[in-house]
Amino acid sequence: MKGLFIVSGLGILAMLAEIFKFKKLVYPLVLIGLIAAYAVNFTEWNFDWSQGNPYPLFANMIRFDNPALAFSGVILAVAFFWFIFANDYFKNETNITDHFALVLFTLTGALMLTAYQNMVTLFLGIEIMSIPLYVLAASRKNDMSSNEAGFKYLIMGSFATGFLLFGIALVYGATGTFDISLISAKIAAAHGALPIFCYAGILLMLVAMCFKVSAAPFHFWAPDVYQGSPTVITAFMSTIVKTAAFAAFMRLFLFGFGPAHDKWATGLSVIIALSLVISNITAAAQTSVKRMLAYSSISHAAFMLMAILANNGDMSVPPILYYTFAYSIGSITAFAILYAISKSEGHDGFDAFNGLGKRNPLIAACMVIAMLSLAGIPITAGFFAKYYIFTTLMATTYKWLLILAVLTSAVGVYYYFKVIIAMYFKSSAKSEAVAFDSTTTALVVITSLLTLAIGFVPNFIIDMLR
Amino acid sequence: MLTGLLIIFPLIAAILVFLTKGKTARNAALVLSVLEFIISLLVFYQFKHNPGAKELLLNCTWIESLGIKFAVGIDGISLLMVMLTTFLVPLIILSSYKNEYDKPNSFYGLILLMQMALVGVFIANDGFLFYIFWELALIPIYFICLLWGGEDRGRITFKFFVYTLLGSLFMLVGLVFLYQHTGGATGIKSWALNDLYAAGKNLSLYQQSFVFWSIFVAFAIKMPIFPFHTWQPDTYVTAPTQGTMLLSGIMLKMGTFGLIKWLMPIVPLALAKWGNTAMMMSVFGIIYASCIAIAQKDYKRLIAYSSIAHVGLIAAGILAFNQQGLQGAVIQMLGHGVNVVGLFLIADILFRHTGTRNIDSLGGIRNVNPQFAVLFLIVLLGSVALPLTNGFVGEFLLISGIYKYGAWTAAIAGLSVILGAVYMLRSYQNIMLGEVKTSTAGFGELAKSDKAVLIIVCAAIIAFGVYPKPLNDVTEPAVKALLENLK
Amino acid sequence: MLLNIPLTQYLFYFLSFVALLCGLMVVFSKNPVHSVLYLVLTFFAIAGHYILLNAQFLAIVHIVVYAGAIMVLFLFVIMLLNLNHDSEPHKNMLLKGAAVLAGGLLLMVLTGSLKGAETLAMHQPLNTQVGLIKNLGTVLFKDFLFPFEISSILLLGAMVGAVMIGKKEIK
Amino acid sequence: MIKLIGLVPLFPLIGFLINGFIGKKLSKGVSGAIGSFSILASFVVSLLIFIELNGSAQKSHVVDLFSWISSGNLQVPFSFLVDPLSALFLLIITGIGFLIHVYSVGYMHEDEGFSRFFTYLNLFVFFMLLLVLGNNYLIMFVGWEGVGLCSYLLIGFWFKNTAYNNAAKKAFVINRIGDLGFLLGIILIFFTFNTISYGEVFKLANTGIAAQGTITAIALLLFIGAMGKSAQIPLYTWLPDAMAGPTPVSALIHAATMVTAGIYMIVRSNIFYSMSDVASETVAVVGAATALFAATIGMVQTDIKKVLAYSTVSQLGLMFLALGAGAYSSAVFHVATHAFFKALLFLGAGSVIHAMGGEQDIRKMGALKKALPVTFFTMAIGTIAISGIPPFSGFFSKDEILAHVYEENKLLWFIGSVTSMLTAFYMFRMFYLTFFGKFRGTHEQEHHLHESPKSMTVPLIVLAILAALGGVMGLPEFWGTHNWIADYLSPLIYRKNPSILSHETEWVLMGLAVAAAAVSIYTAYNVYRKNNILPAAKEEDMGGAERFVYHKYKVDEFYEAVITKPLNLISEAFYKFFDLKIVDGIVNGTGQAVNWFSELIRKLQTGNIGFYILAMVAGIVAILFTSLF
Amino acid sequence: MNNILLQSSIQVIPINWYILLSAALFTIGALGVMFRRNAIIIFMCIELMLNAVNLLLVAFSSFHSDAAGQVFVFFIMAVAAAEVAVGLAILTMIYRNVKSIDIDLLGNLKN
Repeated sequence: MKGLFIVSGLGILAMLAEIFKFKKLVYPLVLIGLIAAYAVNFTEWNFDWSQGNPYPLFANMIRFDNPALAFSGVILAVAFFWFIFANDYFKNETNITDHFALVLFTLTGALMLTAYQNMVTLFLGIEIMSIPLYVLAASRKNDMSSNEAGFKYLIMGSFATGFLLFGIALVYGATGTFDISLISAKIAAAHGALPIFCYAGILLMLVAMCFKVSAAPFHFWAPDVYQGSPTVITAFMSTIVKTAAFAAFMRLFLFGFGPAHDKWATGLSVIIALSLVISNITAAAQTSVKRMLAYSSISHAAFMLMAILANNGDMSVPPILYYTFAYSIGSITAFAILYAISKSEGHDGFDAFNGLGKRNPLIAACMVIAMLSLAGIPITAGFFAKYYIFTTLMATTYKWLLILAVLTSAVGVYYYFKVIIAMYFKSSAKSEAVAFDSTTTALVVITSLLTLAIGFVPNFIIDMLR
Repeated sequence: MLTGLLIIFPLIAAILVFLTKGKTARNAALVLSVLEFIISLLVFYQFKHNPGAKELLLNCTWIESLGIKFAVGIDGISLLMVMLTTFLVPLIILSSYKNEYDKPNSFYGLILLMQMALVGVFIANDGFLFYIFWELALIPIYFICLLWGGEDRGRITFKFFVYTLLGSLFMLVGLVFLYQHTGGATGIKSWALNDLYAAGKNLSLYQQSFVFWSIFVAFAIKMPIFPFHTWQPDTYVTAPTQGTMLLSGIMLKMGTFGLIKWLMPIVPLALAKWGNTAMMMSVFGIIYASCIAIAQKDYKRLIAYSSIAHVGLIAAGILAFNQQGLQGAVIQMLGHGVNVVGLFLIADILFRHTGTRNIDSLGGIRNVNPQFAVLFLIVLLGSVALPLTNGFVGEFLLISGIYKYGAWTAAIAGLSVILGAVYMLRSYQNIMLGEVKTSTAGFGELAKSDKAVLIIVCAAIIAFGVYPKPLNDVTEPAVKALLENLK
Repeated sequence: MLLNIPLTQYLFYFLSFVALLCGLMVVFSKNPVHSVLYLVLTFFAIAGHYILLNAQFLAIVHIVVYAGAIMVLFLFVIMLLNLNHDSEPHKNMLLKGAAVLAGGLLLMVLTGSLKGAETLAMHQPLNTQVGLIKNLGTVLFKDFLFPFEISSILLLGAMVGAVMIGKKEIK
Repeated sequence: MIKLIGLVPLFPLIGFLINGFIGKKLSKGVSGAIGSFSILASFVVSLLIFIELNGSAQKSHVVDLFSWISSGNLQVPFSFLVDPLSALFLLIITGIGFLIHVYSVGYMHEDEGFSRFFTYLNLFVFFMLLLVLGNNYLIMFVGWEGVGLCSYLLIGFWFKNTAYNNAAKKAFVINRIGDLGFLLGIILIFFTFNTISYGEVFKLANTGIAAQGTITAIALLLFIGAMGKSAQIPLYTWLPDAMAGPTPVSALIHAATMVTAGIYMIVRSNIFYSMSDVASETVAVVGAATALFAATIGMVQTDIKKVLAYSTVSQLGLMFLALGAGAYSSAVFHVATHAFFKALLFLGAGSVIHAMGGEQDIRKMGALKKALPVTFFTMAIGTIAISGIPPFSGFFSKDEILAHVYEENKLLWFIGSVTSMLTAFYMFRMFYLTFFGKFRGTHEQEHHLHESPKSMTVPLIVLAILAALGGVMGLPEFWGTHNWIADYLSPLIYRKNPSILSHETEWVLMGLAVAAAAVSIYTAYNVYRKNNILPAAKEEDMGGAERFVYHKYKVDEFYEAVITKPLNLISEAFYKFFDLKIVDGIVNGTGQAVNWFSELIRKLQTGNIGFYILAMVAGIVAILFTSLF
Repeated sequence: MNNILLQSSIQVIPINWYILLSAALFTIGALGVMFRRNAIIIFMCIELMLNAVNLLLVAFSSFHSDAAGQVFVFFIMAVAAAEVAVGLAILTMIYRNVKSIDIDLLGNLKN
């Protein structure tokens, strides 16, 4: 809770920086603030909500229980890495303070999404997160791609919001409340006897959430937006925003609509299957690494959705938590490298990576780790994430999805390895090393090591919520 | 603890080698791998004298909440596989002394890393750990092939990687399925080998069939047996010789080893139902690959196909699942490992000295280098399973085992004895005999390192052909235990 | 006969008709300015519904915010960009057909899901006071305090964003 | 002494190792001496063992060396068995082996691969000794394959010649076909009796615990092995080609010892054949067919070694005929006498070839009597012996066989008799063409004609004596004499058929055989000596039938067309079509399908917001519809 | 008259009709989004969709006699306003660049 306040406060502070002329200080302040938020976050760990209340409960609008704190932790940690990676971006942009503010507001929305307990907070969280993102996506004003990305994101996002709201309204109509725990209780008590429009509402919300996490067939915006947005923002979207969206999705469907599982599971399983197939297969044909990563994020979304599909209540949370973290740090590594490379080579195609194995061996090795992790090869974090999802899903009746997941993973290896092959197998006309500043190098090395470390010793994260 | 050391030491060695520069890398790698061999000898000694010793077991918690442990242990079969690995890796490193690789530190480091993974696969007692090592073995070899391989390596190694990865993903599905069914009464799920065994037996036929096929495919691809083999010849040809040796000498055994220890005892019902199909695949593969080997011109490719034939026999022996079949399989795995390293080294020597591997353009090398001819002949005899070479003991037990399963199956599998002689002798004749050709006139003397490796290989071939008893003694209790387990 | 039916019902039908018709006109009128005006009409119709539903305060806010602010913003942009002529090229017919089809299906599915709504029991006794300003205020500042406060961040974000985007790039 | 049986194979092994490792550095004399004396040492030990065995009451001694293979109840100790059969074979192998080694010192003197030759030869003797000494089938199999290997090495001894290499390869591969049968037989024995040690197996078999079918199967599988090693139809084609090796090799391996391994094996396993009529009849029929078939081919061959090779095949067929008729000791008897005279003949032929400077075509020889007196004399003895003229050794052994066959089956007896007639004819044909008439070679050859050195002639003389007198081992019992070899081997023969022939019949049969041989010899004399008719010099001059026989009934061509070519075709088809196109095609096709599909799906991402939203609505409708209704 | 007006419509109109009406309005909005190429009209259609939701919420709010539904509508309005502000800002920016607000011209990012 305090973390949320700190982050939103930071956002406002960043805005003020313009006026009070301490622009230079904003960056360090933000980093410190994030660390503080992170630290504060965990002081609330294991807080007993039934007992006395040092914080205002806000009528059960928002509740930073353990899963929420864990996801907040992931978001804050990744945000910290992201800010380090994005330092170059913040140096170059003209409207630094605005950017800072927008990013931090988005972050606020993301944190809300991890902890909401009410449809209002869900809705507001999504919008607080999304609206600044629309702007950020479009933030390169003279770049048509960026404009287009922002615009597409906005239109489709608002359209999806419409469905979300319609769904909320229907559910509200059927249950008479916006509180998700009350909704859950009502659904459970009704034993399927609620009016059908209630389930229609749930499904509409499912669709809207699937849109937010970019699952097929509601994924169309993602590749375009990811590609058009500035790389740094793409990284932000594919890590923090995605994590938050999943936290929200999970909270809503596991803790809210869990009792109506039979109504939405079939639809979700189809969505997962479609996402797996479409994302992996389309990614295989990409020539741009950035766009490939966009498609890959769809396939990762499908994996995380599997845990939700399993509907194991609390047991479904750790897999998603782990997955989001593993995926986020892997993506941060990949995007950080991609950012530097595309800046130096002038494009983000696979050929931009040619010969990197010789030119920047260390960076190339980190990229390999990131790719292996995204592809789900042991002992990287990505493997354990997938494994954990597998075990979760294996207990359900949706085993056929696993087979599909396995088959499409093999396709997935194809496009991740295209990068590796380009780095080590193809030769580049240039032989000098691509310039990487020391912060990026350090970040990339740290995230790579982290990828290996949590892949090898995943205990900490998975046992967090026990 | 010793077993832990077996795994950790190559890792440390790999890191050390990564840190070296230039030619010291290979010397360091050689010394370190020999040290690892010595460690494995210690393990062997321990095992012989006190098989239940604590030193041989390691059981640390790893991911406790998911029932995953870092559990390793040694039985007769895994001991031999470990010995094979630790024995072959120094040879493989030594055999590379005449090849100039750039970035030798990475090259040798990757080999040692691979050694770690291989040893891990062989001694893992925990399903998850097994899978991790299984996959881990794939990465170094992929890079060895990709970075130091020959023509068209990008495409070929990629195919190899995806193919095997796909297989192992299916294996993961199968293993996870098993894992989900562990812990019947207590409800505490576990990855421990014995728990998986127990879980497997309680499954229905339908479930067992699912487990059987999902895991079998992974092993079948790794070995590889027909019809999952098409990645193999290309990969063997393209990979640098040391990579090929690792692949065929050791990595292939992961598949057969897995079949013995991680599949057959788990799914008795499915085995009864599907064993026939798998057996037919293996046996057909023997004939099929042997025939194809006859048609080969490229010597390396010829060995590649012959390896498919051999491994088909091993798989068939395992699938027969009886004392002779299993023991034969284990011994043949060792034999094949040693032989195939010898054969691939010979292919490499041929290529280095003459610039070609096409057997039709070679000939008459015996005139120029009779010593090489003799060493070659011994390796070749080992691979055609002449009695008193290591190949024979295994092959005899294998065919016996298969015979117990079905007489006609054994007869067909036994055809490999004949076809093997056909293609092996044909290649020997084309390469070594006849008049000297221009390509071979300047063949010259063997390098000291090559000669050393070949002599060691030949010595091993004969030694274990004449006196295989230690191997039999070590495997017998392990195999008996496995068979007991199935009852 | 007519008197048996309460006036409310007539009003409901009338307002619904207006709302739907104007809604359709928003979609189908060629000139964007007309669209805006139709939309305003729709909003008024909806406001009428609000009043019928005893949500008087909301009705006023609705008029103020939508018709008064948002629609003016729209008009402003249209005028600013000089778009007040029907120059919009048509979508290709296939896509149009598909759009109509999809829209129809959506409606069908949504109405189809109404089945069983009769079982829903109205809250008794009906409290006609919920829409009054006092009541709403209490709820808003008690239960909905947190969303209320946090929506400031939303508006702030939107403001910053709009300003940032709207600013001319300094080159 | 019997306990020291290990020494017997050890000496050749030592010889092999010395020659193999440092032979090149030794002088030819030393190298040859090591080779020869290692065999001599073995011979001496064998002789001592033989004597000791004869003296002792216990006729079978097992000497365990170490445990070789053990797997469950499959226990294969590396152990030796000394009994009358193995002792006799030891003597034959080491004795004749020694003589041939000595002979080779002279014969191979000019060859650059001198020490290599002795290396191989010693290795061969080692394996041959293992073969006969082993106490179980697997040890026999070790020797069995080992001698096959040595045969391969020695046939291809002159490895620069592609034809020789092909012959060597052919020999190895065909032997392997037999070996597979043998191996399966061993495995069947194991699974039937749970052991493969001779003593236990035979004891158990004798109690009749195994089904008749199993016994037959075992017997037939073992016989397949024998067919390969002992060159019986249909696996005989390698043996004539094996003449590519140096002549001493032909004498030792392809006449005296290795090729008789099949007979040894069947005699060893006689119980199975006695118990299965089907098996023994098969053996007899195959033997008879081979004997006749090879003899007819031998009639028209012009290469001196080929004549002898076909004669060997034919004689081996005769031995199998004997085995099939249950005359196990007679077969062994014939093995021994055949070893004497056939080794003699080959060595004599070698001497001739040596003198002729490598020429092997009898059409180019003639009148060598004068130039090579010792050779002529000894070969005359060999020829007479093989033709079955009393009192030379061949007469007794062959007659014994035919008498036993007569008892069993008259038709087979007739075939056997015809074969002996033909044998006498073609042997004398060869003999006359070689030593009589006019010299038909070049001047240069005539100039160089010389008798071979002592090292070659002495073995010839020794063998001639043996060939002449070897018959004493098995004098017919109806003469009232003692048939030593039958008695000697009787402990090994599990089921004996008492002879039912009357003495009169036996006399008649014997007389018929001798008469037939005499007629043949006379015919040969008439044609080749008196009228000096030469075989056609060129193929074109031969008659159609003769040419067909000269080409060995085109069996090789037949095999080529039926086995080799289809195998190569299948291989190519498997590789080029099935493997690359179909199996790999499916794998690559999957990849390509993914690519194709990928390009297709990619098109969905049109970039058009309208389309995206449409797709989204369509998705929503579909999901609502499927989930709710 | 007063008496009639005071009678809440929710008492005489079945809730189904409201849902139907909202659904119809919502669909009209969605149709507009799919149907038109003019970005501004698309925004308006989205507003129409949101209003349909608002109407539904208010209807349910009355139905349940629960103020929360109406409060929710305030938030939706706020969000709608914010969205429109940002949307129109982006739109003008695009217009500045391409001199058009035809969404079909935005198709550079694809495949």
